[in-house]
Amino acid sequence: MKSVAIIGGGVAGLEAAAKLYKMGHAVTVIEKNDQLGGRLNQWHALFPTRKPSGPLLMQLKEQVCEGVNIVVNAHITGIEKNDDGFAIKISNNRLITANVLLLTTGFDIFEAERKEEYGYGIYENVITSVDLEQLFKSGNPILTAQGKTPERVGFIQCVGSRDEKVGNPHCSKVCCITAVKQAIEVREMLPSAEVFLYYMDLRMFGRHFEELYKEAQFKHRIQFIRARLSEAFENPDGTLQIRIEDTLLAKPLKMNLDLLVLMVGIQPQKKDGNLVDMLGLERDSDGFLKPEDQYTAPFKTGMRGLYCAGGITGPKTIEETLIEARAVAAEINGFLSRRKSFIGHEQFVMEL
Amino acid sequence: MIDFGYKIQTDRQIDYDSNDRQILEFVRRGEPSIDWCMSCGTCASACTAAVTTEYSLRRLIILARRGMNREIVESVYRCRFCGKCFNACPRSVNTRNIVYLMQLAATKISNHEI
Amino acid sequence: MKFDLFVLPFTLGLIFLLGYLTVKYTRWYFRQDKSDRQKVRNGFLSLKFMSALREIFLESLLHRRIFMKNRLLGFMHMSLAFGWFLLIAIGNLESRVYEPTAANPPYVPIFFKFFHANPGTFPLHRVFSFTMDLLLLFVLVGVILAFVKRVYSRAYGMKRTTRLMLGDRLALTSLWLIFPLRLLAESFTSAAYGGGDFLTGSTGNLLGSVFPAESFCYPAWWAYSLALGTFFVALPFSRYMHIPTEVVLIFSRHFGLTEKSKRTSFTEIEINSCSRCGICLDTCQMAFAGGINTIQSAYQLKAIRYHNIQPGESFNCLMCGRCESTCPVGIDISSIRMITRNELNGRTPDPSFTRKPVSLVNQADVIYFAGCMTHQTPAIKKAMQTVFKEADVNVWFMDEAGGICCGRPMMLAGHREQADLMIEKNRSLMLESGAKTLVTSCPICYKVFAKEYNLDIRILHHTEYLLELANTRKIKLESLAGTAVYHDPCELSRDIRIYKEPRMLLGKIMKLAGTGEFEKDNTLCCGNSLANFSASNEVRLSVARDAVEKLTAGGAQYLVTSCPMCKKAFEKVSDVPVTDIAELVSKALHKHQAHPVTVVRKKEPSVALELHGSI
Amino acid sequence: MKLEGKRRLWQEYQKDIATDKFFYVRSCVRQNFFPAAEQTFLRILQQTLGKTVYENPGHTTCTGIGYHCDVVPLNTTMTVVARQFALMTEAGYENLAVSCITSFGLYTEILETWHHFPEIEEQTREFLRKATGREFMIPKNLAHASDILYKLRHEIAAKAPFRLINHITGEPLKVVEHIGCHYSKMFPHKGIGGAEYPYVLVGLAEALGGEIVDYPERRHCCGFGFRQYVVRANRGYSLSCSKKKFDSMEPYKPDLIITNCPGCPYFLDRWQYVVGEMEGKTYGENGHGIPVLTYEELVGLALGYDPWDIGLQTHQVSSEPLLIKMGVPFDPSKKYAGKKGENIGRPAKPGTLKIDMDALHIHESILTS
Repeated sequence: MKSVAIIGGGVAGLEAAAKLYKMGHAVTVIEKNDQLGGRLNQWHALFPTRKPSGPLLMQLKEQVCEGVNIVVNAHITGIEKNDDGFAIKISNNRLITANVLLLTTGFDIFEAERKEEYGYGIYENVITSVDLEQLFKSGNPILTAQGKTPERVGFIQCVGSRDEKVGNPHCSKVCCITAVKQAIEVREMLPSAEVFLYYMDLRMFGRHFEELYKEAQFKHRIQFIRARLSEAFENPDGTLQIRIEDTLLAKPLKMNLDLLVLMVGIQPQKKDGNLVDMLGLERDSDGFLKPEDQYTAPFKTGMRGLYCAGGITGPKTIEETLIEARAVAAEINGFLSRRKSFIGHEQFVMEL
Repeated sequence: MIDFGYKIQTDRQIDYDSNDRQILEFVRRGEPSIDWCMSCGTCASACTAAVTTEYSLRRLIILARRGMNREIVESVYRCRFCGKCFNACPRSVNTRNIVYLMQLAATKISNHEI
Repeated sequence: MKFDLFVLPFTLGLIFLLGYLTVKYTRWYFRQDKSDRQKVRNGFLSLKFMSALREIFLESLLHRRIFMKNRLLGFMHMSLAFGWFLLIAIGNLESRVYEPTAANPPYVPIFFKFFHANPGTFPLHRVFSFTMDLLLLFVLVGVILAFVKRVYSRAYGMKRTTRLMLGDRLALTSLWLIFPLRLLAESFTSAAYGGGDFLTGSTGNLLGSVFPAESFCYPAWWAYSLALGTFFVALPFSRYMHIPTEVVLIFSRHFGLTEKSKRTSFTEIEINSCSRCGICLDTCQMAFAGGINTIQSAYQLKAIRYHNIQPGESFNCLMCGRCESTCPVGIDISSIRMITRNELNGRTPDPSFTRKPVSLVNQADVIYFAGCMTHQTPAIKKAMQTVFKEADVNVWFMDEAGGICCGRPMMLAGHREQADLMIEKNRSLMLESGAKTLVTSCPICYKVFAKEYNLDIRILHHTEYLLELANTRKIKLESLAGTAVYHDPCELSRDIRIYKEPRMLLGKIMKLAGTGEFEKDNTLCCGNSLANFSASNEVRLSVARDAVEKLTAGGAQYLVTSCPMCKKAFEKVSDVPVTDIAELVSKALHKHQAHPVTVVRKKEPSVALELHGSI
Repeated sequence: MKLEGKRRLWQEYQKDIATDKFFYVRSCVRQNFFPAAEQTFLRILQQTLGKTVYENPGHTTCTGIGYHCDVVPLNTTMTVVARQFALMTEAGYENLAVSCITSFGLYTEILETWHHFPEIEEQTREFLRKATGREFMIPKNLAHASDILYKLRHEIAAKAPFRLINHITGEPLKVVEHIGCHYSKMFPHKGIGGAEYPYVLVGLAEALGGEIVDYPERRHCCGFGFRQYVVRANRGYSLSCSKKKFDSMEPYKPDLIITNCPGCPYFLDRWQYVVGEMEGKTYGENGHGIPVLTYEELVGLALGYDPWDIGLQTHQVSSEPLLIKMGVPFDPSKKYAGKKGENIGRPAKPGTLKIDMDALHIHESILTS
């Protein structure tokens, strides 16, 4: 039996693990947190269908609950490449060996505090899209810091995306549609509130995205303003004054909001302990892992037997991530069946 | 000439081909980052001058791209050079140098130097 | 009267030089306005004249300031300037003593040995020839040092040296030739006719043993005279114009002349006083951190002098003032740069902003002017508001909804007239409020308030104001853990020199770490300077990176500054948290309570608030 | 421009046009603007082509001007139109031939309205009954007069001694066609060739040997737009629209402009004079303007009618340069002579636009032939 180790138990990792297991390989999923599911755990509902994320998360977890080795709370201390594959050292002195290593470590969320002028962490009523999603998940009502029901909520796009000043020149791809989805959800929870969405470009590229955008306009009366926020002010009552240019009218505009939601972007993992640097892999100009070839070898990393999928190579929707996971499983399967020389492993998690 | 009591109105249409893009070309030579602008408007929303006068750098850059030089000269001197736009720009456009060079271009055009 | 044809190149050169300088300086004198001419006239009759003479001796001859910056360089300048001066002075004395009654045109002492090859009858002749030889040697050492500097400036610890122009090359070559040729002429004369001392005598003996000294003697004197003549003719068109002009500059400065907002004769004097010694090149951050080597003061002054100023270069300066503080001649470079920028622009101001009321004036004790930039660093603004509340100050937040800008950036853009309009507008609003104190968080605003606003109310940067509140017990500060390194923003340093207050204030809160050499007058610019228009973001980032590296080399836990621009610049590149001094003060106020946000959170545990903690 | 693309459009937008037995309704303003044009239409159909055309002296305005100036309510308009239909029904005709583009557009609009809202038609019948006691039938065929000349274009061409060809060089004349806005912009399927590239005048001109020029502002309105022209203060706007068209067509050096609307030929003709007086600018050759003809005048010329009989002397821009190119003989001395040879008066000479014959190189042969 050939073995595959998958680092990262999120959407990509779990889907790839299930498929590889079905193809007859020994699979180990190594997850740094105490539970599987990755970013999906933070999410309440999916775009553009607005289906709850729970069932998908459940399905992803269920399909690996039998047969796939799961290692959680795993801090990787070192990875060695040898002729036979990889030896992965993790915390508690354990060693995992595998013929193939798949990286599905995902991405980081932009730290909104870094846009000081937007006031996250300084003003009381500035939250991020992740905060809002968790609030939806908690089932609690939306309240301002003063405990009031907000009458005006604004969504600011491109916080930490398309912004060279914070080192993220790329588009995070999913925030436009996420903002539309969240704006609709806010309107549904607060039918009397006004909801504004401030955008540079609305990138409704996916299937049914445009329809959701139109629905937000005519059904939910969400107001779209083409603008990018320069700075927010806090009023004495804790509400916020934002200052923008209404670019379609070429006039500066100020307005008060009770709650400001920052659509935080997706950025490459760069903190200490990230595997891209640990393995000495090449990063692209946007900082994400550079695949061998964007078209012909999107899952290869330039190191034999080392594959990647999902958010590690750039912002992706869940749909795209799932497709990548299936595709990378097929590719790994092909690779393993061509490599007869590999020694199979029965027991590939060792206590050192 | 007869006064008919009404006049021929000038076209509101931007006549792209009869406009020259001298200011754009001049600025571009000194400050290539003018081409990085994506018209997001962060500069104009941060702008100190825009609060009290009709002024928008985003618009100025578009005007330059369309060759509407007269309109540029009308408003480019309203900039205070405070530099907030430079801090705010997500594309690292060297905003103040663009304004400065637009002013310089305007002077040079009026002196027939370009 | 002694005369020979070969003295003509020297004599004609000297006449040309003196004529040129007389015309030039007279013109400068008369182009000054009445009050400046008055100052000059009064100056000659006052004690200022003596103090100027003293400085001329110390700086123009001894080059004391260069000596203090760089000993080798100082010695080089001193040996050339002071040595040559003594050669001329003692040479004159020598010829006077030798022939007290004869007419003594300038060429006689210069070519003394030609006319009096072996003045044996002269009682002190041994002393004089020894002294003159010694001085010649002194100068020759200077020439050798200058030659080494030109070829290998690193020997002087200089990474950069100025580039030469044609006039400079001619003057430089003739200058370097003067003293070796004098040596040759005097040595050949000594070999042929005797009379040489330890240097010329022994060189003469050596040369005389190889060459026919008598026939080489006369051409050598010709060559010496030609070198002198060439140097004198080339001098006004070269950097060596600084030699006479620096003297004029020292007098003018002592007589009370300064730079104004427009170009004056004083500007011309300053421009012509730059020797392009190159000391400014290495202090410039745009050079050592930004990799830009065309905009430094020596080059700018040269470009202005030869009417070759490029806007792209003029506007590519951080105006941090580092070069100015190291300039051995003390040229007011910042003012000259501002004047140049004004000259490069040509348009009447646009007063459209005055048509709309900017803000309603509130009657208050204290005006708080955050400054444009502070609106992009809300943490500073919020900290100040917290402090004002804590100290219960009757304050008017003048630019709460955005002001019309203090005017300094407009001045830096070379629109002085427009800036004046803005200053006047702000000024009238400030006076109307009846406040006694003006506090700003922005050093850029502070500088223009202090220098241009002419307000009879106290103007304080928040570093000063917060210290005052702490000292008068209006606010109570607790100390915070950690060590901090304080960065002096350019606009508060050098010219303004607010050094003590921030350090005393910070000292009340945190342990202060040293910044090594890069503090106070030698502080570094953050790279985000508003004075610079041309520099790309990359250049600015590399200036910032370099500065942060130097500032945090000591391993402080916080990089503290007191300028929103510096904070913005450093934040992007620093691994160490960057904070404004006001933020720390605000934190220190609440040491025993939790952060204000947290307080509310405890009272009302609403979900939206808990979210802050979760991220 | 790809001709196939235009042909595809032309094929798509076709309609039935009757070929005989017309009930003709005149235009209000054309009788003032170019009084001979409608007369010429009747002459062509009745005398030259031998068709039956009936006119009822009792017919009135369709109220189109009032309707588009927002002073006549729609119900009134529909009742007045219903009365025209009643006159036709009473006379036993089924094919309505409309002289005016706005009337044509209005009839079309009303018929479409009734088609989709039969209750409104019923209401109108009720109004008409109450007001006049008349009944009416919906016309079997509704056509603009230019549609009819288009339909009969080959018949006309076969009989025409003159063609839109420069008789000296043999080159086709360059024709700018301008279609009235109300012809097909509201109901593209009711116009020959649709709204973007109407074929009605193109077909007519091509049948007579002319070459149509496409210019960028071809689709721009002439500027008549009732609200604009009627208010004097807005007239500059109207003028500017025409000027935009002139500036755009000028580089193509058109030999003539043909139109099928009451207002367009009038404005395209008169504004050339006004532009000349305001800016000293003329658009034709040698300081002349570009001659502007109605579709009837064009066909009349081709059929060899005397230029002064079809009313070309009432045009501001002199049509002589065109006549010379086509080889149409004319007598300059009779230009301002009435039927009995009396002097009908002539307009004052414009300051800029040339109308005098001296500037023309007139071939003796043309004048005498």
